[in-house]
Amino acid sequence: MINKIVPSFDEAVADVFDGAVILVGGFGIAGGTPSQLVRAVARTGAKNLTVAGNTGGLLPQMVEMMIERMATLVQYPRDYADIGMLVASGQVSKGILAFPASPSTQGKMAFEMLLEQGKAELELVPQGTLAERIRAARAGVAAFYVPVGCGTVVEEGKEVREFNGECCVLERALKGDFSLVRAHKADRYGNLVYRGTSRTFNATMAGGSTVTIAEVDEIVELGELDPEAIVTPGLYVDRVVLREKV
Amino acid sequence: MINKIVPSFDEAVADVFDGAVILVGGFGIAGGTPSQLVRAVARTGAKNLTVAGNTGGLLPQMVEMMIERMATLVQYPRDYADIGMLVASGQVSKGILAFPASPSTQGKMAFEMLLEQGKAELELVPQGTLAERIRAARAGVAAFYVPVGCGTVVEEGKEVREFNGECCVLERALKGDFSLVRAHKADRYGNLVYRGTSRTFNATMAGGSTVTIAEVDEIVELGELDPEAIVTPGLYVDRVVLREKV
Amino acid sequence: MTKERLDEVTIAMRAAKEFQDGMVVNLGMGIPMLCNTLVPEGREIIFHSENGVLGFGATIENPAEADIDLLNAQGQPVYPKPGMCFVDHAESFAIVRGGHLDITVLGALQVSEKGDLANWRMPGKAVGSLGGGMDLAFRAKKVIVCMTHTSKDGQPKIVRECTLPLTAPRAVSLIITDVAVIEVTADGLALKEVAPGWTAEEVQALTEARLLVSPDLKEIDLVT
Amino acid sequence: MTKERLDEVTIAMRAAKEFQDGMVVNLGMGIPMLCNTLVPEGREIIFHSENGVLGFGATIENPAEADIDLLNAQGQPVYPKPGMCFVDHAESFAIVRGGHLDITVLGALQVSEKGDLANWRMPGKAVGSLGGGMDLAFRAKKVIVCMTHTSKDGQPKIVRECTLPLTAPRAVSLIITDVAVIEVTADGLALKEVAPGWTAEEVQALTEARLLVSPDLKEIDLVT
Repeated sequence: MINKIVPSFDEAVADVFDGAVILVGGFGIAGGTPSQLVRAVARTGAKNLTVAGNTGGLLPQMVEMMIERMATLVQYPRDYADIGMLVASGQVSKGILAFPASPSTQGKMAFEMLLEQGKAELELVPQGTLAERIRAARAGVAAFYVPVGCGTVVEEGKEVREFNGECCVLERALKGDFSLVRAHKADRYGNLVYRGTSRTFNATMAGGSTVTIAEVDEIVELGELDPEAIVTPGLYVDRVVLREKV
Repeated sequence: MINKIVPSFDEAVADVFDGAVILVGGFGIAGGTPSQLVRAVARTGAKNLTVAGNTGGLLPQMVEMMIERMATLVQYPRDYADIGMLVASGQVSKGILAFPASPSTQGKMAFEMLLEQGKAELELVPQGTLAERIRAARAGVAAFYVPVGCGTVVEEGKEVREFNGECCVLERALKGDFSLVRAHKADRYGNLVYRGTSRTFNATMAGGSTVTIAEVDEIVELGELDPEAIVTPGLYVDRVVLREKV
Repeated sequence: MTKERLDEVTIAMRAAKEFQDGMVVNLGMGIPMLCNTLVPEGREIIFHSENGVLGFGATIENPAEADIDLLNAQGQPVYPKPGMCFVDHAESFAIVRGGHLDITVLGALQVSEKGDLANWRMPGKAVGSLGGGMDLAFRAKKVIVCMTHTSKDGQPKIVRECTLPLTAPRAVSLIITDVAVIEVTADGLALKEVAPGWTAEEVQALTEARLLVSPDLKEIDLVT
Repeated sequence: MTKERLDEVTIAMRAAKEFQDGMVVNLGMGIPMLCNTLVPEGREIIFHSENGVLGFGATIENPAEADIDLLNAQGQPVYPKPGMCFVDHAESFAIVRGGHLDITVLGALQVSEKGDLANWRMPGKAVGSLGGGMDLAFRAKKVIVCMTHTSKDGQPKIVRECTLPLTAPRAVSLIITDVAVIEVTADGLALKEVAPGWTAEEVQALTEARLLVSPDLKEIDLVT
């Protein structure tokens, strides 16, 4: 019998190893971050991690400020934790990110600080290219040419080539060892549905790593999810963990 | 106001021109073929068409036999028409196909006959590569490397290159002038949902051409389609035509 | 003498006038995001947000109405709207990269006379964020920039050559600032509209690149 | 003397024994498609079909129960099953190409001693169809071939070198025919099982490639 449900977050990430490449879902906003999985990876103490995701994350103390500042707009989940928590615990040595630094001169993202301290390496990637590189890994595409980045820092060190008269940059598939994704509902096959804009990088990263782990609000019986509306087929998912209501 | 609904199939395909590249949805089985759109393109008389799709299609007389032969398994729609109808009307000069020929020694596909008569050119493509090339066109990816086809006829005339020690073939995006797709329901924005295995190439081709035209069973009010279950966002669709019940 | 400049809402309002009925539009952070509620009456616009939503509604001001799973790319809650749908991030940028966006409105640090855009790394910062801006600037059919005409320390932002690293070369079509509307043409930058009370000379004085004053130069028009 | 050969259902049954609990499996046309209803008891298998369905049920025999929108890649109606889902064609082959299939069972015209597979262009036909077979043969974790041991005119199909154009080089792991089960190993073709009443010599006589007779050669086992 297929049963991908794992009883605890700690168990779900127990095999995260030193030097692993971790794709962290979410967009860096209030919804859709795999906070409990991130917290569990922090507890493993695994070192020298490469994290790939949208933003450079927030240090835990910054999360507090952010939650307070955003309270007039939207309430963050109390357990919010992103790449910044792994940075804070000294586990990150490389980031593959679209948004590593704060867009304002006030305040800094967690990864940005690490970088300024010379403690990490950054691979800066346009957001769409990042998503496409992860999708390529899922889809068995080794590399691809896109126009985005020609004539900018993005093309540095990469092959550039014209297709139909348009300059394109060669980008490689980005496969993770672990994908941490946040979904809404799952069944025991690992089929996933998301909610609204929390789908984002989560659905892209599911299947983009050797091991995909999903943090979900609800686990339902097989057959309860509408087969027309399942976004991530279970075969892309290895482990499912249920969130406690927070 | 956005309203992509067009009153007739003939109107929907009126601008199909000589030499156009047409992506024809469906898989070549009973469900999911844009039969009325194909019939309308046949009526335009547009010549010298390149058709891209899964199969080489069935000549109208073969369709009759097929329907009869399959009747013990599944009932074909009475109006079934595929690429074979365009072949029969002498409109096709090139096929970009995964399944141009019948797998048995008895019976031939429409395009296969055309090819044997020396009246058309064939670009034979593995089915997954065909789908990926169309998706690449939709996604603004100019070209991509995949392992499928290395050391076979598929690599002939193409660039071959190793990634991570694995031989890969360079494949180009395949953009159509027109995509003919069969969907289940649409709204006036052109948002589409499909039914079961009739999703197939239809959802892949929607957005893969300059103009995408959808043949649907039902048109619903804006807001009736579940935003979590819409498969093709309306921006990929230019025209929607309602099928009559047959 | 300090002349009055347009406020952010007025800049966004002018940008939103460019949205034609049925267009698909992406709004960048800051001033551009304000366009969301400023679409001229009678035009139906599909807004795209990087985080995978199409056809959402206005920004929500009251946190009690907010849904944590319905946010724009800036993290602000928005209302659902009939015809809305969700996609994952790869598809969201398939839409961008595939050229399916009619307009993107972006902020900028510098725009050159050729339409080069620099908006990802602030002067003095060692690190910048590309976000989705590069994909958008390269691939939207029309790129509109909304920004202040000069930087906080009074430096011109419309320049001959960008000194900051580029987001995209030759990308911008239209620049809307707090003092002018400027079109990027094959011949150079065409000054089309000025803020009330401003002359072409005064705008040029704040602009490093040379402006070609349009024969039909007029005051910024928010109505038609 | 003509020895009795296994029928198609028995070949498929032997192939289905390879499916371990939880595997994702794609079945090619013909004999392989029969595996669908022959999965050993107690094992839960997710079947993938090229036309974008995962986790469907058994083939439907009665057309009154058929749904035109729930067909396998051969066009036969199948039953829905809890946990089933649908994907478009690009995603269906992202699954294939991305190496997410544990097993594909395919038919073959020829298999070489190196595991080269030829199954897309019949001898004497000017045109062939790749279909999805090439993607499957290249990318499934394990490729099992089900076929008759010899062609209709008695020619060996397990050969030293394929004379027909290849579907995929070095792709096949296991060959199940109407007279034998053969494993493709680094050393060559290992004869593991024979049909009841057949000897290794008799199988070799129908095989062009040289067979290494396994020390634990046994009669085809459909039970364990």
